[in-house]
Amino acid sequence: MQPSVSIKDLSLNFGNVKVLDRLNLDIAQGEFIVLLGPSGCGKSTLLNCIAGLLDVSDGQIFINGKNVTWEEPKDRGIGMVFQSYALYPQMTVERNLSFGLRVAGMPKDEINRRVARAAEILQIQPLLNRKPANLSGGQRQRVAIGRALVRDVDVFLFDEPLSNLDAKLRSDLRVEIKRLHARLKNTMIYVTHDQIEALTLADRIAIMKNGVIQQLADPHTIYNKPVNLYVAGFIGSPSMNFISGSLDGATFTADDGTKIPVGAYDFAAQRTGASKAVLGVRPEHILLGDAAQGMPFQTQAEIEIVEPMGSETLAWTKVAGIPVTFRCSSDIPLHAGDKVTVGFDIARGSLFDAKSENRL
Amino acid sequence: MQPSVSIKDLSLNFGNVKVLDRLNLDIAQGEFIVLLGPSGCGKSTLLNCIAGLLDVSDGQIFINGKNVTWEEPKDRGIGMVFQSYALYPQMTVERNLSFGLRVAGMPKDEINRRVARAAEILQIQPLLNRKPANLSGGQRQRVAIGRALVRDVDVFLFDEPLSNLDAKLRSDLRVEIKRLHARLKNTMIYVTHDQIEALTLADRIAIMKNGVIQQLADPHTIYNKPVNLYVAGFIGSPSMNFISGSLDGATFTADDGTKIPVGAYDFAAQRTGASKAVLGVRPEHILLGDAAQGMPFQTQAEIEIVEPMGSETLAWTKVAGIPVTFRCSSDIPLHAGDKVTVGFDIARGSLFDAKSENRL
Amino acid sequence: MAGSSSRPSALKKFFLHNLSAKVAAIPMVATVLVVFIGCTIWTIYYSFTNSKLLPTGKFVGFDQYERLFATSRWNVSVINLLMYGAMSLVLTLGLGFLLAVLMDQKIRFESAFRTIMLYPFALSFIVTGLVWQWIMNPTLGLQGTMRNLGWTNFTFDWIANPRMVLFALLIAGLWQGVGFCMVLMLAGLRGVDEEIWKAARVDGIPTWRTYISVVLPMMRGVLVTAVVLIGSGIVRLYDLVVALTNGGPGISSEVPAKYVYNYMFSGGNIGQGLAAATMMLLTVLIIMVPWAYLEFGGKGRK
Amino acid sequence: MTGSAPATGGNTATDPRGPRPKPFFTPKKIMIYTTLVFFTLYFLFPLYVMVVTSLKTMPEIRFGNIFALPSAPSFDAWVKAWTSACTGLTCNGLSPGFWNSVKITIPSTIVSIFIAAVNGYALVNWRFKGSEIFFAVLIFGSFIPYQVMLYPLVILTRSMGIFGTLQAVIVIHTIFGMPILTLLFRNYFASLPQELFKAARVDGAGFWRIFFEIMLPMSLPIFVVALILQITGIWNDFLFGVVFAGPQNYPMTVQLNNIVNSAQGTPEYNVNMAATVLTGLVPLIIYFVSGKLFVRGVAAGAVKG
Amino acid sequence: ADLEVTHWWTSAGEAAAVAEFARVFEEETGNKWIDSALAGSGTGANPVIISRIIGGDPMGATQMNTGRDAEELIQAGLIRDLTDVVADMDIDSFYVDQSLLEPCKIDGGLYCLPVNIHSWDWLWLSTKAYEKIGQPVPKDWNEYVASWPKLQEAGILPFGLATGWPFSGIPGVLMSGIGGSDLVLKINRDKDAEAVRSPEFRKVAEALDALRKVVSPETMVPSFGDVGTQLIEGTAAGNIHGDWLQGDLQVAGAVPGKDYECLPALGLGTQLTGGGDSFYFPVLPEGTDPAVIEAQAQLARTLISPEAQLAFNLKKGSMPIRTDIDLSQANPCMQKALGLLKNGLLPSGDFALSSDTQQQMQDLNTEFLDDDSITVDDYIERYASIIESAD
Ligand SMILES: Nc1ncnc2c1ncn2[C@@H]1O[C@H](COP(=O)(O)OP(=O)(O)OP(=O)(O)O)[C@@H](O)[C@H]1O
Ligand SMILES: Nc1ncnc2c1ncn2[C@@H]1O[C@H](COP(=O)(O)OP(=O)(O)OP(=O)(O)O)[C@@H](O)[C@H]1O
Ligand SMILES: [Mg+2]
Ligand SMILES: [Mg+2]
Repeated sequence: MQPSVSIKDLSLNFGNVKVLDRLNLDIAQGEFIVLLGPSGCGKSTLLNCIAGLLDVSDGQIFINGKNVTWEEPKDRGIGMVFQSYALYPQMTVERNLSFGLRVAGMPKDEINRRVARAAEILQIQPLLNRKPANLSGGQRQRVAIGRALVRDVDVFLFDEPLSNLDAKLRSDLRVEIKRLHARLKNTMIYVTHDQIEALTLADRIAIMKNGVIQQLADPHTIYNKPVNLYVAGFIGSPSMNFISGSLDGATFTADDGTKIPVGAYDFAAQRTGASKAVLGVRPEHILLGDAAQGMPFQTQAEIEIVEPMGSETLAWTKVAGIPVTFRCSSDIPLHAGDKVTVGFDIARGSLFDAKSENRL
Repeated sequence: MQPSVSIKDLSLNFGNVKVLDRLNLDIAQGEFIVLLGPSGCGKSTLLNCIAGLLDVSDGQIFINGKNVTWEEPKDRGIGMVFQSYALYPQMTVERNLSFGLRVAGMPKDEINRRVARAAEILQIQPLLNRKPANLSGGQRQRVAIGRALVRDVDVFLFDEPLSNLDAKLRSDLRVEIKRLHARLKNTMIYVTHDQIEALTLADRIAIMKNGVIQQLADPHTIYNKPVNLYVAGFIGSPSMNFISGSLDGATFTADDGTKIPVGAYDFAAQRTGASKAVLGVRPEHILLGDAAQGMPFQTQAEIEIVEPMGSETLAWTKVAGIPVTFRCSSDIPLHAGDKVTVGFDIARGSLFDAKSENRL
Repeated sequence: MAGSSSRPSALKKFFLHNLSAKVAAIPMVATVLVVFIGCTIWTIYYSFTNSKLLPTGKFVGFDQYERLFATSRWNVSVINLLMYGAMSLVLTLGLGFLLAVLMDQKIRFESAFRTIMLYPFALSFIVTGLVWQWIMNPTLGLQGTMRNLGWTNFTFDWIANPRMVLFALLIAGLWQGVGFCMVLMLAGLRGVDEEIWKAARVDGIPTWRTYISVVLPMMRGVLVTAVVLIGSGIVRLYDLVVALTNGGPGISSEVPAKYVYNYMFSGGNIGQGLAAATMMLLTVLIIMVPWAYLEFGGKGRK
Repeated sequence: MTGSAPATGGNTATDPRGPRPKPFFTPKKIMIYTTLVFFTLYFLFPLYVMVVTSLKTMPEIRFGNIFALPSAPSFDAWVKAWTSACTGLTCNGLSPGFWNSVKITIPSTIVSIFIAAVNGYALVNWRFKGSEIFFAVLIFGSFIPYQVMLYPLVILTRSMGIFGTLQAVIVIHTIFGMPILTLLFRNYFASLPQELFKAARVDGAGFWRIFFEIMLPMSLPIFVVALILQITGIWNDFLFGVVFAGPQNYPMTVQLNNIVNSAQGTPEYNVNMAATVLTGLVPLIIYFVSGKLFVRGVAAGAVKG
Repeated sequence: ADLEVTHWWTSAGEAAAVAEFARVFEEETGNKWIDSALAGSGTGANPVIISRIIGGDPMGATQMNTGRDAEELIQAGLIRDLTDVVADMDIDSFYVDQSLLEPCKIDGGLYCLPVNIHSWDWLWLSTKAYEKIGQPVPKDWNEYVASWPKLQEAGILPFGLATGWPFSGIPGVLMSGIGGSDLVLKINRDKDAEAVRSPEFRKVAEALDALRKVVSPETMVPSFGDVGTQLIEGTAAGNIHGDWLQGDLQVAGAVPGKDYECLPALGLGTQLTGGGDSFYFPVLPEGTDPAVIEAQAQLARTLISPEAQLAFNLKKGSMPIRTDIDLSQANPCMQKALGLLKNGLLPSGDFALSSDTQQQMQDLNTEFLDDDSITVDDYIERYASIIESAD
C-alpha cells in the first residue's frame, strides 16, 4: 500500500544550523506516529515541514503519493493542532471551526454539516457560540482539534497538543485522542516530549535526537529493546538503570568487580572476545525480597530513598556501587535504611556496547 | 515541641473575595508539608501570607514561636523558591546567591563561605560565573533554591518550583529536593498541583479546595483513606473509579443492580439503615484473570482501550455499567475487545456517603 | 524521482512565492531604498558640490567640509547638541524612570497624574517653545512677576543667559518628553515578573535597590525603544530651538539641524547645509551601527 | 490544635494580629506625593499660563503677573484667534486652517497606519531575504533630520506629479511615520503567538486574509497608540503641510505660525495664546480621552525590544 | 483671473501696505488677488516658495528680497522674463537708481521688479526718554553715544534691541554712517578685504563694540515691535532698525517728531544704503489658463504704477522706486530719506552679497554681540575672511 506520508532525504537549515539532515520517514495509511524527543531536537521543525509552514532546504515530501514539497499548506490535505491551541480569539468557536472552510469558499450548508459533525464528535455543541477566552484549556484544545477535523483531511498533525494542560486533563484528553483515532482512522503525526503520551498513543514511535531519528518502532519494542543507550535512557520514567563494566562471554563484570551472568541474554549478533559494555535494567524489572529469589542475579542492598507514589513505590539503592532505582508495589513497606535482597533477570535487561552505544 | 510554623485563624480577602477563611495549620520542626490542590484554591496565597508577601486580613502567623504577622519577609527566617525561578537576570549565579547577603551588609568572607556551601550542596560550583540566561531550566531552579539556602533560614517555602520543567527533569529534581531535606532537616512548605510530587515528597499533605484544607495527613493515609470524595478523586492518576449506588448493611447495590459485598470494609462509624453511597476503588486494586479469582467481588468485562505505558498498562472497561480503569503489569498481553474477569477487594476500596460526600 | 519535475524554478519561486507578501512590502522597500537610502546618497553627493540655491553645483571635493569645521557656529552647534543631548537623554530617562517608579507605588489618582504628565507630548514643539518663551521671558515672565511681587533678587533669565540657555531648552524639552518616557517605563515596570519582586522582598532588598539593581536592567526592551525615540528627537532638535530661543542669545543655543536648515533655505548654500547634514548622519551612523549589529547581526539568524 | 499554641500565643491586645497597621502618612508616602505634586505643577504650569493669558486683556498681561487669574475673563482673544486673526490680507483666524488640518490628518493617519501595520506584519510573519536589514535602515531613517529630505522629496513628488496636493502630503506623512510605527507594529505582532499565524495558513488563508481577519482584530491596543501618535504628529506638523499640501490645504499650524510669528507692532499675547491653545486642542482632547488606552497600547508595543 | 501671490509681509504695517497692492490690482485689472502670506521670511517662507517653484506648483507671483536669492531659479528658467511685459513703460527712466534693477537683469532678461526701497539706515530715538533725562534729542550718532551714561543712570535702556535677526542689520548701518560711502562700496561691491582691515572699518567695529556693551540679553525683548513700544514708552532711548519699524510705530499711533525722532544715516552720512523687496513671476506650467498668465503681466505693471507705489509705500514706511510721484503726504522721516536719496543709493549687503555670505555675516555678528571674548580685532579678521571668500 502507498504510504500516507513519505519523507525523502529531508534537510532543513536555519542559516548555518542544520536542524534536519537527510531525514527519511514513511508513514502508513491510518498509522498513528509519535515523534518523541527532547526539546530542540527538531520535532516541530519536521512537523512544520510536513505542513508546509517551513520551506525545506532539500528533499521531498509526499502525501498520499503526491509530491507536495512546494505546495501551500492548505493544499496538502493536512490539519494541524498546536500546543497553544492557536484559536482565533476574536471569533466564536463556530467561526473558528468554519474559518478554513469559508476561506475555501465552501457552500454554507456543507460548512454547517461539517461543523455540526465535528462538534458532535468532540462534544462541543454547547460551546459553539462562545469565544475562546471563555473556554477552559481542555475545551480549547478540543476546538483546536475540531478545526482540523472539519477540514476532512487525510493527515492530522499534532504539535504537543496537550502540554499546556494539567496532568489530569492531559490524561483524559489523551484517551479522547486515542478514541478519535480509533473512530476516524486517519493518519496522525503527533509531536510530544512526554513519553507516556508517546507510549500510550502511538502505533509507532520515532525517537529523535538532534534532528536524526534514532529508532522507529512500536512502543513495546522501543521500551523493551531500545537500539541504543540514548533511547534506553530517554524512554522510561524513572530511567533505566545503567551499570558500566565489561563483557566477556556470558559474564558481565561491573566496574566494581561484581559479576553478573548474562547467558540468558538474547544477543543481536554473535560476538567474541571481551569488550567494554553497559548493562541496563529497568526499575520495574528489579525484584525484591522473595520475588528476587528465583532471579539469575541477586545481591544485598540498602534502601536510600523511598518515594511513595500512591499506587506504587519508587526506591533508590546501590547495586555494584551504582545508584539504582527500582519500583515495587506500595503494599510492600519500605523505609530508608532497610537492607533488602534485590535481583533481576538479564533476559529482560539490555546490553550496550560502551563505545558505539548500540545494543548488543 | 514548639511547632515550626503555626497559622491561627488566618483569613485573607482580595476585596470582597474570601480566598482563605479562618485557616489553621501547625507544622512541626523539620517537617515537609505539601500544599496540594487545584489551580486557584489559594495555595500560593497561603504561602505568600506565611512569607509576609501578602498582608493578612485576619489571624496570626507564628514562626518558631515568634509572632511574625507584621514582620517584613526578610525578618521571618524564611526562604522562598518560585515557579518562574525569579532569578535576577543580569547578575551572575554567584551574585544572585550573594545579593541578599551583600545588601544585608554581611562580611565578605562569611558571604563567600555561605555561597560556597550552597554551591557545593547543590553542585552548581561550575555555574557560579554564568548568567541565568545561560542556564538550563533545572540549573536555574537549583540556583533559585540556592538563594534560599544561603540565607540559612529555618523555613523553606516552595511555590510550584518544578512545574516549569519537563517531566524527566522534574523527577530528577524531586529526588534532589528530597535529598536536600534529608540533609538539611529544615521545615519545608511546598506548594504544587502535581500529586506525584506531593506523594513522594511530603511528610504530610494538606489537600486544599477553595481555601479550605480538606485533609491533612501523611501520603499513605491520603491515598488509601481519603476523607471525602473530593480528596479521593483528586489524588491518584488515573483517578479512583467511582460506582454510585446504595448501601444497605453489608451489600452495596450499584445503580444498574450489580451487587457488591462490602462486609470486609472497615467502616469509620457504626451505621444502620440504607442510604445512597458511592463506592470507590483504585485502578491498581482491580485485579485481572487469575489474580481476580480470590477476590470477594468478580465480574466479566470487555476491554475497551489499552494504554501501554512501558512499565505497566492501563486498560479501560465497564463494571456495573460504569467506565472503569485498571492498571496491570505490561507483561500481561491485553487488547481492546478482550473479555476478561476482573475483581477487587472492598477492604482496599473506599465508601462515601452520596450526600455529605464524606468517607463512611 | 517523480517529484523533481514539480520543483519550481528558482526564478519562479523568487517572484511567485508569497507574492502578496512581496507586493505588500513594496511601500516599505521603496521608502527604504528611494527615500532613506536614496536621499542619503543624494545628500552625501551634493555635499561635495558648491550648490547654492538649487542642487546643481560643481564638484568641489571637501571644500564644504573644510569651511564647515572652520565655522564657529557649526562647532558651537555640535557642542550644544552634545551637551543638550547628553543631559536630555539622561534626564528624560532618569526622570521618566523616577516618575514611573512613583506611579508604580499603587498611588491614588494614578490616571490623573499620568494624563497630566503625558499631555505635553500632544503639543507641538512650536507650542512648547512659545509657552516657555513666554514664561521665561525675563521681563514679562516668571522673573518679572516674582520681582514685581517683591523678590527683587529672583533670577530666572535662562533664555537670555548664554551660559544657561541650554538649560532653558532642557526645561522645555523635558516638559514635553518626560511624560511619554514615563509611560514607556511604566509599561516596562509592569511587565516585570511579579515573582522577581517577591524574591527581592524575601531577600530583604530595599525597594529602591530592587528598582536599580534588578528591575532596571531587566527593562532592556523598553530602554532600547525609549533611547531610539529620545535619541532621534534629539538629533532632529530644531523646532523647539527656533520657537524658544531661535539659537540665541548670540549663537549660544544653535543646533546642527538649524544650521542645516538655515544654510539650505535662507543661506542659499545647499552644499554647506548638506555637508552639515552628512556630518549629522555620520554621527548617527557611528552610534547606531554597533547597536544595529547587536540587535540584528548578533543573533546569527539570516 | 489549640494545645500546640506557642508560648507567645494568646490573643492579647498587643499581639500582632490581622492586617499590619498602616499609618496614613508614612514618610515614604509623603515623599512620593510631594514629588508627584511638584512634577504635576511643572507639567500644568504652562497650560495654566496659556489658558489664563488667553483670557486676559493686553494691558493686564503687560502689567499684571503671569500667575494671576484674569480679573475679568474674556473670550475675545479666543474669538479673534478663531475667526478674525490676520495673516497677510486674510483675516479669517484659525478656522479655515482647522478644516484643512482635518482634511490632511484623516487620510494621512489612515494610510500611514495601514502601511506601517502591513510592514510590521510582513516583517514578523513573512520574513523575506533582507527584511531585517530593511527594518534596520528604516529605524536609522528615523534619525535623519527632516530638512535634509526636503529637496529630494520635492523633486520626487514632483516627478510623481503629486506635488502640492493632498496625496503628496499623505505620502510624506506615511514615509516619516513609517519607522516608528513599523517598530511598534513589528514588536506587537511579534508578541502574538506565531502559532495563530500558522493555524490560519493551514486553514488556507493568504497574506491579506490573515492580516484582515486574524491579525487586525487582535491589534486594537497598538492601533490606538498608532492612531494617537499619528493624529497628534500630523496635526502638529508644519513643514510638510505647508510645503507639500499646496496652498489650498494649508494646515492650522501654518495659520498659527503666521499669527504668532508675524512681527506685529505689539504682539497680542492673549490672541497668540488663544490660538496656541486652540491649535493644541485636538491632540490634547485625544490624549485626555484616550490616555488609558494609549498607555495600555504602549505597553503592548514597546516592551519587547 | 485668480492670481496667487505669496509674500511674507505679515506684520501690521506690512499687511496694510500689501493690501494696497491688492486693492489697486483688483480695481484696475478686474483680476482677483489670492493672498498667500507666510510668516517667518527666511526660515518659514523661503523654503516653501522655492520648493513650490521647483516642485512645479508655482504661485502666480511672489515677493522675495531683491538680490541674489533667485539667481539660480532664473538660470534654471523657472522665472518669467518680464522684458516684453514692461517694454512700453520705459522703466529705466523712472527707477530711482539703476542699481536697484541690476540684480533683476540677468543675461539680458528682466526677471523681477523691485517695488520699494527700504533702508536699514535709521536711528530711531525716543522723545520721551530724553525728556526724562532733560536733554535734547541727539542730532547724530556721536551725540547719541555721549548721552548713554546719563540714560543709564536714569534707568533707561540706551539701546533697545529685540532678540534674533534685528541685530544683523546694525553693522551695515554703522558702516555706512561711520565708515562712509566709499568704505561700503569697497567692501560690499568690490569685496575688498583690505578695506575691512582699514582704520575706517575699525571705527565701525569699535562702535559696534560700544553698542554691545550697553545691550544685554537680559533686556532684550522678543520682537522688534516690542522695541517700538519701548521707544514710545520711553523705557529705551534709541534703536537702529529698518524703515518698516515706522509702519509699526504708526499703527501704534505714534507721531514722528513728537513721539520719536528719526536720523537717517545716523545723522552723519549723506547717502542711504538700501535694498528692497522685489516681485518675481514664476513661469507657470503648461496648460495654465492664458488669463492667469495675462494677469501676471497686469500685476507686474500695476506694482510699479504710480498709484500703487504711492499707496503701498505710504503704508509700509518705505520709499517708492519711482521718482515721478508726489510724496508730499509722506511724513517727515520719509521726507528726510527722499532728500538723501537724491545723492544716489548705496548698495546694501543683501543687494551685493550672496545670501550665503549674508548668512555667514549674520552668524558672525550674532556671535560678536553675544560673546565678549571676541575682540574687535577678531571681529575684523573674521569679517575680512568672509569678504575674501565671498563670491
Ligand atoms: N526560526 C528559527 N531560526 C533559527 N533556529 C530555529 C528556528 N526555529 C527553531 N530553531 C532551532 O531549531 C532547532 C529545532 O527546533 P524545534 O522547534 O523543531 O524543536 P522541538 O523539537 O520542537 O523542541 P520543543 O520540544 O522545545 O518544541 C532548535 O535548536 C531551535 O533552536
Ligand atoms: N491579587 C489578587 N487580586 C484578586 N484576586 C486574587 C489575587 N491573587 C489571587 N487571587 C485569587 O485568589 C484565588 C487564589 O489564588 P492563588 O494564587 O492562591 O491560587 P493557587 O492555588 O496558587 O493557584 P495556582 O495553582 O494556579 O497557582 C484565586 O481565585 C485568584 O483568582
Ligand atoms: Mg516544538
Ligand atoms: Mg499559585
